[in-house]
Amino acid sequence: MLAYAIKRSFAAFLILIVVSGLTFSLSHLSADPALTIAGEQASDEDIQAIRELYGFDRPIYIQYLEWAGRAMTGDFGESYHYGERVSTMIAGRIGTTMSLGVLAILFALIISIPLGVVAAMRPNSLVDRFALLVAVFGQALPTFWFALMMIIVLGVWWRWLPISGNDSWAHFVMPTIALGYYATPALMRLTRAGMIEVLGSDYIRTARAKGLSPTVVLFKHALRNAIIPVVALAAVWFGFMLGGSIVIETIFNLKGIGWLSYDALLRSDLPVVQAIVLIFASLYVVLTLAADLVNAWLDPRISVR
Amino acid sequence: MSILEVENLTVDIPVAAGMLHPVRSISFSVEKGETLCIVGESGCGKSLTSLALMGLLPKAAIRRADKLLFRGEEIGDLPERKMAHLRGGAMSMIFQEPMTSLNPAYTIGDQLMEVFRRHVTRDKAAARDRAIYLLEKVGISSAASRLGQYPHQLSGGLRQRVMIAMALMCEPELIIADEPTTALDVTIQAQILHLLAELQNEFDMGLILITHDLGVVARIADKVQVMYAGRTVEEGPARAVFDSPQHPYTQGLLRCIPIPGKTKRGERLGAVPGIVPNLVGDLSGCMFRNRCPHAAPVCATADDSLVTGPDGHANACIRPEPERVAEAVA
Amino acid sequence: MKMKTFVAASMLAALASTSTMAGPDDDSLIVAWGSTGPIENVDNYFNTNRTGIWFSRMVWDQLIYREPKTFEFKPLLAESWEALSDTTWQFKLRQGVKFHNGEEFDADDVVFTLNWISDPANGVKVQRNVNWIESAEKVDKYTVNVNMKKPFPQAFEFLSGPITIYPNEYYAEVGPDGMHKAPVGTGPMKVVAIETAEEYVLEKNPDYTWGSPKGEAQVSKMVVREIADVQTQIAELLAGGIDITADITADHVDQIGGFPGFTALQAGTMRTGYIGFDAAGRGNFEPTTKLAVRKAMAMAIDRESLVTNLIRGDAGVIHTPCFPTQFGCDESFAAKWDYNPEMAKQLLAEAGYPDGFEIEFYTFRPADWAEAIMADLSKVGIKASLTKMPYFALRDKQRNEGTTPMFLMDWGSYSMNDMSAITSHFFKKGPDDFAMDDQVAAWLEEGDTSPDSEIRKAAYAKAIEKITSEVYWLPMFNHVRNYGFNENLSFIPYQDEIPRFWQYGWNG
Amino acid sequence: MTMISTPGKSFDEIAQETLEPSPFSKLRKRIFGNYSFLAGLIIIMAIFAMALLAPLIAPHNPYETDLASRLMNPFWHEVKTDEEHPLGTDKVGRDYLSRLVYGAQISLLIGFSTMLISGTIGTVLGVAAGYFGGRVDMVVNFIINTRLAMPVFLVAMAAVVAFGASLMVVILVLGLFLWDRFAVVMRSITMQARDLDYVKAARAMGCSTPYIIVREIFPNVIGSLTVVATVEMANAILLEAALSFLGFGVQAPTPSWGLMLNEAREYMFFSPWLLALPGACLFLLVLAINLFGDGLRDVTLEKGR
Repeated sequence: MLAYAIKRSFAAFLILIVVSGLTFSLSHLSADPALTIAGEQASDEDIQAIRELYGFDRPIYIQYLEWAGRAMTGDFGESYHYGERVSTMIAGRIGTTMSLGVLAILFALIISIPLGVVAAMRPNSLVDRFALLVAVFGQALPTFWFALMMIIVLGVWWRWLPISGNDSWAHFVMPTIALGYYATPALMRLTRAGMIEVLGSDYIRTARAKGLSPTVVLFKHALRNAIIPVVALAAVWFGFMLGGSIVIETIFNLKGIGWLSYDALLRSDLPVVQAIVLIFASLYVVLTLAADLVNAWLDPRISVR
Repeated sequence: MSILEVENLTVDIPVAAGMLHPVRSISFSVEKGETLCIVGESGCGKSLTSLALMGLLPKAAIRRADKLLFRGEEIGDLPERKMAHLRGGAMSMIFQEPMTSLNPAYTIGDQLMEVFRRHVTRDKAAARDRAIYLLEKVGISSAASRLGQYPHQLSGGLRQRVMIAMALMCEPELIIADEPTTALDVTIQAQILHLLAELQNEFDMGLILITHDLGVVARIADKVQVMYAGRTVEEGPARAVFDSPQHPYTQGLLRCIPIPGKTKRGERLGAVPGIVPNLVGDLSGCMFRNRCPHAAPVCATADDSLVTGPDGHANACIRPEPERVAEAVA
Repeated sequence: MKMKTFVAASMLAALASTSTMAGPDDDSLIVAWGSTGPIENVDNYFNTNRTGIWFSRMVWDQLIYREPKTFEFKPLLAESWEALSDTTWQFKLRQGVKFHNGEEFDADDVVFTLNWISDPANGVKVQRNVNWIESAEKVDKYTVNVNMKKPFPQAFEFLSGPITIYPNEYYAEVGPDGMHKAPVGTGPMKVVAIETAEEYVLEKNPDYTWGSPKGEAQVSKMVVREIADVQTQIAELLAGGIDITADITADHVDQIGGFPGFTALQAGTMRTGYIGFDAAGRGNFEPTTKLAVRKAMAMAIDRESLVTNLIRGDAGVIHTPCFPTQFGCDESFAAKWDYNPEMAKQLLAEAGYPDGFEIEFYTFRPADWAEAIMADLSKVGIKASLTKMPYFALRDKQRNEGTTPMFLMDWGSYSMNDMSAITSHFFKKGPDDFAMDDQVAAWLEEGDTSPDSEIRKAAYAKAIEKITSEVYWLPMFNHVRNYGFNENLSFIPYQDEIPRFWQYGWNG
Repeated sequence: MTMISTPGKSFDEIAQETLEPSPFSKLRKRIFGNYSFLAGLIIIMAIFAMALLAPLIAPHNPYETDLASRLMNPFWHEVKTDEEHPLGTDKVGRDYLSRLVYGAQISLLIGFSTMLISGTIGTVLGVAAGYFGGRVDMVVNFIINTRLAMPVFLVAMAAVVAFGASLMVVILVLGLFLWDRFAVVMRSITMQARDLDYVKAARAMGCSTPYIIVREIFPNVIGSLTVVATVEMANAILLEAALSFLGFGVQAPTPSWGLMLNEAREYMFFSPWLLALPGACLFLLVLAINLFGDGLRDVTLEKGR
């Protein structure tokens, strides 16, 4: 177990180095940070001075190593634009993004698991047809377009829900639906497939032969085994959703780190972009590890090697 | 009073091509402490018969029976909820596939105790004691520590022992074992059968053993029922059936196995040639006729009901041996 | 069943949210801005946002007030002033003014502020605003002398604009970070709460009763929400979440104006749009280095049609590389390039491009303006391919690589009514200069530093004449700012692109 | 090197979810007629034909501006319509119908090109990992994990900023990012195929590796490859739309549906059709590709079992 954890952590660490290295080079291609820091009216001398002060004149790998070294201690430097510490800025905003991500994945699971289960249990029923519609539409609906349509109808025409900001839970309803809906088809598909497979399995027959109530058979014996793959996929989707939060946060004016990364890209605020890429990547790595551990707990056959 | 009395049990399954008739009007009964063996080839309807008894047929299947008496009470029309209370309690079942019949996500202790706590008492400690007692009974060493293990940590033989223990948890009066040894190694097969027979004796239960292995039947059966294509073709006390098989199918089957003391060393084992017929649509006559060495045109139309002999030994051959002999003489 | 509950819950939520809705009912005003990004630090000296200027006018005051309609200079924190020399101004300060934290306003505050911001070590973001100040000295409690490094004719533009007066004791203690978290000034609104990039809560300064020409606040409470997306701003406006936005487009004005309960209007500003050409050949693109080509392009573009159809409002075609109200910006010296595609084709042929050429075209503004220009150019055979980039990335590319042969940009002159704020920025051979004309640079330098306004005007006139006849820039039009607001709001736009939000109250 | 083998459970789930036959095939048949696959194909062919024949179908040049007749209403409106422009005009007076027609070219071009690039990368990596196993598999796993850890959307935006937004850059960026599913699926299918008896036999007979991969393995993976290709094509089209929508995609005046959505946003509350039409086109195309892919999956599955 310990050896496994160490191996996984080492691999995760390597992944983060590669990802951050790539991003670092990419973002340094895009803009001269000295200019961004100096502001519009700076003279050439000012810019040169800043370049030397921050060490932008050194080879990029040295800059990267220095950045990575500090990043490991949680120090991502200062935002060129806001002048604030990047760690502070992200700490203040990550909550919004995480809430949105968690709400969205919960929404997706709450929709997709019951729908998938019912679809598996009662093929051709009305619910199953509804599930079909959800799936076919969900896969083809551009998220941002769906979000805009919701704003038009729910926000402006009917005035049911607040359109922008994050003051109350009501502000999260539309973003959650917009973001969560996209993950629903994949999760539902897997739930249904898993459920059909499990319901036809020998151990479910055993459970029924034991005279267990249908509820126990369904929830204790079938669902647990059927959602094992769903958990793993949900973790992957959670990662995707954090990425997708960029568009959604921008549309709904939710100032999480998705929005922050968009804003930072617009103004070439490299330390912020790098830090957020690294955080998204770390989240993915941690989440997949967590998903594997949860799986190991749900399914004792997956021994933690 | 029989523990189980079945009269004219029929199972129909609608399929794309029409109505499939996998079990057609079969009857039998099991007494306390008695072992009934149902034998036949794959697809003869014996597994469906067992599932029909337990009320575990697939949703699409239609079950009908003139009588389905368990402990003298009709269970054919019991609602699912009441049926569930019988299953695992007074009647339990052991399946063919020990490797997959246990839920991989729970410990065997959990799965053993679960059935006890459902039918007998919610008391966890009592369930645990019972589980340990039975695990020891079925020959599993250090039973207490096994409770915390997961199925994948056990071998196939051990799992089948666990399945047997599970079937015994609530002191059932009837156990239905559907080919409990097919998936196991030959050496372990013998152990498990021996165990089953022993436990049946000890707890004085009725046992229905479903198998295609006549060797097994010869060793433990009190009564034998031979099924072919959804019909009972021969039934009777084990000794009678083995000593003088009457139906050509039974005769064919018996030639396929070496029977201790009967088959001579070096003798060729027979085989039943041909394939099992399609059971979809309207069926009439003897279904074995296309494989039967003695088939005659009358076999296609005549009634194939069982005709019982004086010792309770019955068979369904339309042209029973005396007729065939008579023909041969004529 | 579940659906019903959900619907009911949503409706409740809506009721809850409407109870805090904007509107005249509770004497509050909710403003949305931020389409160009949030203010990074509301400390006036540490941001470069247009909205930073809007914010600063609410919270702080300058020494001098520039009347936004007539451009006259009037007393604000300074009651009167006189020139002691070419390089020294003496200001008599107003008495009885208090900062929001109760600190009394006097010479110490002015001296501290001016000396602090002019010290390069303190890193004020726009050095140009402050680097002309040599020092400030206290004469007595209400008299201050301001010394300039050299004669600086535009000094009042700065003293009435970007240079706001800070409380010395407070600022010395908290610095820019503290000022950002809890701004303190003398202005008509005082800050209750700051949430960076989210919202600012302000309330009326009850002590702003000393007769400031800026006037007292008209509402008791104001909330400013940073909303980057214009559509979201509009959605909020229509749904009643905000009362006013200044970020909308010309088409929105028609649309919102047609919506019952809302008013929208366009107001011309001094923000000057232009097409710049790489005449100096910084990016090694040959065609734009030829005068005939630049002239041809100038004549190929139908600026009138662009203004009438796309910009609208009271925008107009501009012929000067500066805004005509600005000091020195005399239109009569500018060469005018009327729309004449036939002539343009002819010039192109003469320049050796009878079949036109391909050119990269850069902008950061919405693409429709550029697209209309490209369509015009294609009619004379010039195929332009558009690259739309974020503002900062484009500036970066221009200044570092110079590989932008043609670009549609604009400049707001920091709302300063002096052409040095625009022309001198672009034509004095800095990193933004794509003409690199020594003569122009020299004339501009002369105009920027001469104390004599006649000499300045003459020097600027020469620069204008050369820039326009050489077509270093093709000046396009002045931008229009478009406002949409609740019809009950008493709103007045200003040409300097600074809405005075505190002046807007509720009718009736 | 052994340390970096981390094929988390999520790999399998991505592969499984992708290849899981549509649970709704029967239902889908009921709703969309007997052959939804055919329906998808017909829509795709129609859009394809529209793209190819755009110059014949489109009533106007999609680039031709006319400021005097800008923002004309579509035919169903009562005022400000023009028979010349059945679907009205956009904000610089270009014919909206023509732009929609030409938009098919862009979406299909992006979908196909991205799919080709990412398909090549992913297939090479996946087949190599699945066929050779061992260290090759470890390295490929690491690459896949690294790729999955990158927040695609954010990094794609950063890349577009770095290299400048253009059709070519968008295609390249998406192509270089969207190969993960190809790799994961190809890896798992190749692994199964490698253990088939006749493949083993071919190896035992000493056939060369390229021969085995091309002649024995490839026919086995081609079905799944096509399925993944449809998924990724739909994905690429949606991502391009999202990038263009945020202004990080193709450049104006390219008639891309995503960019049209971006431009139409300005009018979303007052001329919603400007937003609805390109959105619906996008939706229809992606829906058709999904239906087609689902149908293909069913066919592949039947053949495979």
